[in-house]
Amino acid sequence: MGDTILTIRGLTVDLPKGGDRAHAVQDLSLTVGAGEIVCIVGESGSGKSITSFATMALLPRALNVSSGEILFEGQDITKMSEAGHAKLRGSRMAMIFQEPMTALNPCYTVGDQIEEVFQAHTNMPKAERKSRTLALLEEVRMPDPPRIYASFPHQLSGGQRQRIVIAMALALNPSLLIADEPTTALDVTTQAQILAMFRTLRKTKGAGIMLVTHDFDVVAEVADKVVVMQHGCVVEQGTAEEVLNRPRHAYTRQLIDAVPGRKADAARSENRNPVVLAVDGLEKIYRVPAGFGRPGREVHALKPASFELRRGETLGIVGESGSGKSTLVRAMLRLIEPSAGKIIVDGHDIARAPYSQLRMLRRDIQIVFQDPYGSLNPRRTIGDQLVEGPVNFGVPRREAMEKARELVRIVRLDDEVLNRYPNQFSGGQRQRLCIARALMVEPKILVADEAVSALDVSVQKEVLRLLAEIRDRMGLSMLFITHDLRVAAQVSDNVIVMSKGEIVERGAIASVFHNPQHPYTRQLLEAMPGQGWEVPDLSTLPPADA
Amino acid sequence: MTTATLSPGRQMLKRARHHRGFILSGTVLGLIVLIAIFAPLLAPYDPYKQTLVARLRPPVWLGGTWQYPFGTDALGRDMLSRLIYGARVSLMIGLIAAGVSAVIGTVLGVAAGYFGGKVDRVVMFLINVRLAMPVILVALAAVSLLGGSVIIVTMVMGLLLWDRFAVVLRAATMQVRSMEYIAAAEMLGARQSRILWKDVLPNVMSHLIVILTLEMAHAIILEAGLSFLGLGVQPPTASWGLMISEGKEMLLFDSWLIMVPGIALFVLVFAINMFGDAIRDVTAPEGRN
Amino acid sequence: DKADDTVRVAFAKDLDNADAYFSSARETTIFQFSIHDRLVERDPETGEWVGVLAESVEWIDDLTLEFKMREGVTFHDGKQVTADDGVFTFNHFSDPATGVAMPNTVDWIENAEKVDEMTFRVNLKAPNPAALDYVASSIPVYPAAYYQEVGQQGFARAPIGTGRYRVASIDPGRGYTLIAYEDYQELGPNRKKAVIKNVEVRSIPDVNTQIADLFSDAIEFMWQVPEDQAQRIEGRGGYTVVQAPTVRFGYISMDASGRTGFEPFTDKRVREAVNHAIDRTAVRDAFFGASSEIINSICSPIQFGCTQDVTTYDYDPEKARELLAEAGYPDGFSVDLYAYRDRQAAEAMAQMLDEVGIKANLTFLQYSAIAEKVLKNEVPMSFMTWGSGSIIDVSASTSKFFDGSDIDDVRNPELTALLEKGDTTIDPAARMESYSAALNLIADEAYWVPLWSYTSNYVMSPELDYTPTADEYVRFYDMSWK
Amino acid sequence: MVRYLFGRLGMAALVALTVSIISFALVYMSGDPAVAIAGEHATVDVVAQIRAQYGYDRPLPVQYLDWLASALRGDFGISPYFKVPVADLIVERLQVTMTLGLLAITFAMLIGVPMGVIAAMKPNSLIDRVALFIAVVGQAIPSFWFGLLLIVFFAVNLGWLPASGVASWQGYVLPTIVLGYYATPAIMRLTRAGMIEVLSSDYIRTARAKGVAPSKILFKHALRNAVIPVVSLAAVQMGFMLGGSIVTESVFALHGAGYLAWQSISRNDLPTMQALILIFSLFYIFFTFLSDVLNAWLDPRLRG
Ligand SMILES: Nc1ncnc2c1ncn2[C@@H]1O[C@H](COP(=O)(O)OP(=O)(O)OP(=O)(O)O)[C@@H](O)[C@H]1O
Ligand SMILES: Nc1ncnc2c1ncn2[C@@H]1O[C@H](COP(=O)(O)OP(=O)(O)OP(=O)(O)O)[C@@H](O)[C@H]1O
Ligand SMILES: [Mg+2]
Ligand SMILES: [Mg+2]
Repeated sequence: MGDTILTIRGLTVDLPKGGDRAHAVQDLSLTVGAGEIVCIVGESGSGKSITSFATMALLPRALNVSSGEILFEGQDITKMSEAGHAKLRGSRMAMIFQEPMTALNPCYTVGDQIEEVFQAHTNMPKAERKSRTLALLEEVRMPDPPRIYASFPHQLSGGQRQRIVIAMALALNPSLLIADEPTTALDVTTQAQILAMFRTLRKTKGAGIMLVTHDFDVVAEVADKVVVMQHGCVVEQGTAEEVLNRPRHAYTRQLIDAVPGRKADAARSENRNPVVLAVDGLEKIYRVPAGFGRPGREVHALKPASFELRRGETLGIVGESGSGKSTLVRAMLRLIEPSAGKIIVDGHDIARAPYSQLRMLRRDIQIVFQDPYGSLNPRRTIGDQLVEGPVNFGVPRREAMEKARELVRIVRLDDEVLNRYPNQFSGGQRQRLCIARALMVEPKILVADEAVSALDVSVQKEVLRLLAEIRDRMGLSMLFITHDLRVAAQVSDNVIVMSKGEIVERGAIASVFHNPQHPYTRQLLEAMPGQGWEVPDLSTLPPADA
Repeated sequence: MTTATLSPGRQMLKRARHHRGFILSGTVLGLIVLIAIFAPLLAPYDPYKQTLVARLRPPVWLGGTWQYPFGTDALGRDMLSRLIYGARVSLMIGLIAAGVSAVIGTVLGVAAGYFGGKVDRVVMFLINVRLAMPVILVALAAVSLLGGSVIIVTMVMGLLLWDRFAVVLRAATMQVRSMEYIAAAEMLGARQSRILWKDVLPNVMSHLIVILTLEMAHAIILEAGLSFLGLGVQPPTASWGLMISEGKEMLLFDSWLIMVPGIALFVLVFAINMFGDAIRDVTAPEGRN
Repeated sequence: DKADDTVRVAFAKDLDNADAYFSSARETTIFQFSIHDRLVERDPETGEWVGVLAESVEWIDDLTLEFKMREGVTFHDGKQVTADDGVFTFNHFSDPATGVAMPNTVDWIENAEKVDEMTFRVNLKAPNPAALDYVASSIPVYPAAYYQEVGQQGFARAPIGTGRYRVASIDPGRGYTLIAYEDYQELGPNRKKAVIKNVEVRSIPDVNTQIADLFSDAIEFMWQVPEDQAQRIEGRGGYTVVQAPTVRFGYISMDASGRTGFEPFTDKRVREAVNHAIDRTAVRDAFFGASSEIINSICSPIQFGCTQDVTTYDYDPEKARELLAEAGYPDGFSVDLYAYRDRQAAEAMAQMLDEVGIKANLTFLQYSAIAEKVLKNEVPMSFMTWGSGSIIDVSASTSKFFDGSDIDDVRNPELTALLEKGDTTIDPAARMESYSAALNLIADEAYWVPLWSYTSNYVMSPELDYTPTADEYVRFYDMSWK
Repeated sequence: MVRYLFGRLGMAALVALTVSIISFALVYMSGDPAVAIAGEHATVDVVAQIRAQYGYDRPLPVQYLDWLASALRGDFGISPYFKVPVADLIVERLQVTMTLGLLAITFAMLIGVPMGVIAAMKPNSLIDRVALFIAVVGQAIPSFWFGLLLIVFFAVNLGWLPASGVASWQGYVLPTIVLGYYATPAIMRLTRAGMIEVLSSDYIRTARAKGVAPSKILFKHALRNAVIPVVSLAAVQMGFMLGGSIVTESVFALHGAGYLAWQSISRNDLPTMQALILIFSLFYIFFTFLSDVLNAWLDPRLRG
């Protein structure tokens, strides 16, 4: 594996007073060798990003390294001047960030922004800078480099932008590349390409790569070494093989245990219950008005879609970002006006219902949204928001409150929470409250639009279990929207695969996943990282460390 | 962690109690409001009582006597009493004008932000028209055509200062509109009026209050400007702006005549502005800058 | 300043129109006096009429005036002045179709006719003793050919005359500059060349700015300085502060005829009450300085025919209240009091009225706006001043108010007749008698409230020498350096 | 880009048209314009004659269209007070006001933007607090009061600058400060807010990670993005300034369009008033349009 490029020893980064804890990172030590990919995993807030920023000397102003050293090629980063940092950054060490959409300056062409690296670190003539830049674009497999060179960031897709950032990072063959969740915002297919790029990089350039992620599949796909963090501390590190298959620390085990199994629970019998929801030819065309900015155009966000949902059935809808999943759901609930089609619930067509009737029809069909922070009104108490539905449908407030208490208990919270405000809850708790709120009006159908995507894996697992339990207990039908195939596999009976606004494949979960028909589905499944890794059966392992 | 956090209201209170600007400006404003309310009790003289033989008496710090601590004006009226009563007029004009603007601007802004589409385009158009009209000029013209009673001056300003409310509340409402709790409320069968009242308005309230303070300050300054040009509140009503205007005749010689109301006006407007900033810090610390 | 022989003058108002016939503003008349010669002027000592542009003037009969023009006088463009110019001027501007700004200054003219190359006659419609006063103040002779060529607007942009100064530039709204006319001929006793070469007039609306400019040596001359400020400037030392009497006087009008539909003032007792309610001396002392005179008649004491020997009403609020009660207003009443200047005096008087029970709602408007309201019968009471166009004859003041026309507040035919008799009689003694009768009638009936005559404060830099006149016209050509 | 600007242009035209209707209507609210023009000594006949002469006896829409048609040709009628064409009057006075407006906005930008940048570089530091304090103070001082104080200090006490008029360039100094300072706080605050946001944005982090020099980050990457909303604000402020110059011009005796506006209002000079309201609006519309163009140049996303 060659020489050690980066050695972090006893790194502690203080948090400002009043933070969640005293140190963002505490007594952290790790090494990255040449040609080695080190993955840092851990739940949100565990200090992964802070570690990478500290290494780049890009820590936010409020945070300071209070002790420890960061040796990069023998020099201690923490003792260097700002000018010294600037000299290293971009040439010897480079970094890729999570958010490709905002990582590039909107005012300059991407060519210009890549060239800046050469400008800052070499005195190449302009012509050479340009040819080197074009070569780089080629290297990160951009189509038509001269065109891309002259493009502005907003003219590129997320995946393309992320590749521009990678091109910048690779421009001067750095010996260390730090990537902080570089693929989280991208869909699986793009993610697969970028991960592949990292692997090539390690091989051809011999660079050391520090990859921050919370996705164990990604770890399984590329990592040589794994560092597991919790609350700012390293709880376990070792080779990928060891950590993934024989985790020793309890926390690592908890994380791995929460990764949904790849196999569908095959056992569910075929559903013969009556149809509760029938969607027929539902379609949505957005008209982006002309004038401001672009010419007027139409976005066919949802091409005619038809499906049925039976009582007690869970229908998964999967597809990558932008494939029209949310559009489908929102049009179905008439949160946006559908352009065409029918939505039959209980013999009534939601698509044509007048507004007054629509209110009544919506009783039967409720939704839980993706963002646990945005779906509760911060200025109203939980109780007030829970009784909103029943009160609107004419139930006396007292009675509704009674019911709210009961439901809060069902989602395993204390009924004292009714007097509190949303900001007093964590994301997972909020999501449970949203579920409770949706159930208050006793719907027949529950729609969950990416209801668990924003949650940490362990919390995600809990919420999924709760949903399944409630579904079975109340005899609900469920529409479960997600881009995570593993999650879909875990909860659904049947699944619909969407691509570019179109349903490309449907069927029972097991048959779709094991025998995909449509090329897109196949592509999607193949792009899933960590194919070679199965979540180990943790119960067979020796007892965990503390 | 969950039980330790406070409700939004309490959090605000806590932040307010630790916010120096809030306490300072709040105290100053509170004092001025109290002075305005209890003017009849506090003023040593009738503010309209002229004593022609006691004209232009200097204030105590310029060699005057304690009989007229802030001196007298060109009609021999006690400056202190006029200042105290003037607080009433200036505050009232500011409050009502800003209030009227707030109602207009909020209705337009919230409607535009919430309903979008055509409504939004119409409101944007109205905002543009309003911005294109020079405020001072139109206010002057209107006051000169309609006369300068306190009510007219206030209403004219009220009808002219709504643009910022509309712009800010439109943006804020748009943001709130896209929040999922609005969709959730729709799904729970809430009527639009209820959503606007219960979900939208409370969440744009902090913006509303901040703009309200800014526009109140703006209205007070604008009224002073109109008075200065001779087309604001008509004498003998004592607004601070009018007092400056009356005193400007003697600016070069008896400068306290404009310094006293000028400083009062400055302190008031300064306190209101600072209070607005403080409210923003307290209600929406993330929106600072 | 003295070094570049330029006197810089601040006026509060700007030159609204450089064509004197189309403006009633004093600033325009001052401008007119600078660039035009008057035909005749009254000798301040003897009161006799002396020719300036005219060599002589003569009453042929009660209805005919003959002017003989001087030889060798040229307009600023070098052209000779002839009788033709005079004939054109009188005929053109007395034609109602021309629509001059102050019709009363020319409406007595029937027509003008040429006698010979340098002589012309003016025919009157009726005998008019004040005719020459109008000629002197408001009828400058215009260059006929030039005026007809460039038209009214062209003339207003680039006016020429025969006066001591010619126009160097006019910057509408901002001011103008004058240069002494090199070819000005000193013929006759009243034709003296201007002393100071350049005059720069700037309009600076704010008196403080004017004073600031004075103190920073940016101007040498300002006038109409309020009393308070004038006193302070004088107290500062160095500057010359002159208080000169003026023809202007102040009065409170009341609608004694009920033409506005406002009842109370039709009762004489109410009008008396108002007269008793106002402490004129106190207001005068506070705002105008002791040299301004309390008047008893609705005219300026300087004016011919303005007797002060009439019934007077002393300050007696108690009596005022009694009179009001007698008239059936024990609790007083409320009235709109219009005013356009001297805000502080107006407020002081409003308060005095208030004390006897008359709630006066003071409404401040521009002069023209009040005039418009007067015309529309909307002004029951006003505090106004009148400058008589600086004509020192009662026919220019009292006679204008009570002429029985739309704007007459009194509409007493007897009064109108008395005044008209005075206006059209030539014999001074007989005129005096009619005016005296009229003014006594006004005072006895307490129609209006005569207040005070105004003085005007002139402030000059130490090096400037100028003696202001009572007619409130600033004569730049009389200015000199010390 | 062309399309974007066309859209803006359409909006601008519509706004201008509406403003023209409003300024036309405003004058008719005041009652009979003929009486106002006829002036002090007019009789009923004269008023009637003027009414006919100026066409005030025709139906309002006809009058409006007629007025608009002449206005488009640059003919706003004759000022009853000045007795000269309104257009001549305004053109002459606009020079002063435009000069003053441009100077003032330049002043405000030159003070406000650097102050905002400095404050943003160290948020909550002493410099930042001082800058914010100055901004709040600036917003709280009535401009006429400030103007008067400046005159007393600089013209009277020190004698450095003229108290009035614009005979020389020095005459513009104090009015520029008075007019400009009012826009400064807003520009400063917006610059500061923009800079703080931009400086904490991902692309600045990217630039730092590339090793770009700090000064270049500030000026090339941050300022351009932060200044985009400031440009729009400056345009709006410029529009306000033309109106605000009414006060400033009357304090400093500058005979620009602002003072003319005040004169025309207090003298009931309706055609001038009408024309000025319209012209000030058009300037505002023009400046916002200009800022749209400028922004489209600064921000490629707007070019579409
Ligand atoms: N600028 C900052 N100021 C104060 N605290 C911060 C700042 N940035 C991060 N923190 C705190 O430091 C801790 C570690 O944050 P860090 O961003 O490293 O987490 P992470 O592991 O990257 O999480 P995620 O997976 O959500 O990105 C958290 O408690 C966070 O609240
Ligand atoms: N208001 C809108 N106007 C125009 N286009 C829109 C609008 N909303 C969504 N779209 C487009 O419609 C398409 C489908 O969007 P949708 O939100 O349904 O995707 P999604 O599958 O839910 O994606 P994600 O996984 O990111 O939530 C996208 O291409 C999106 O850009
Ligand atoms: Mg992170
Ligand atoms: Mg979605």
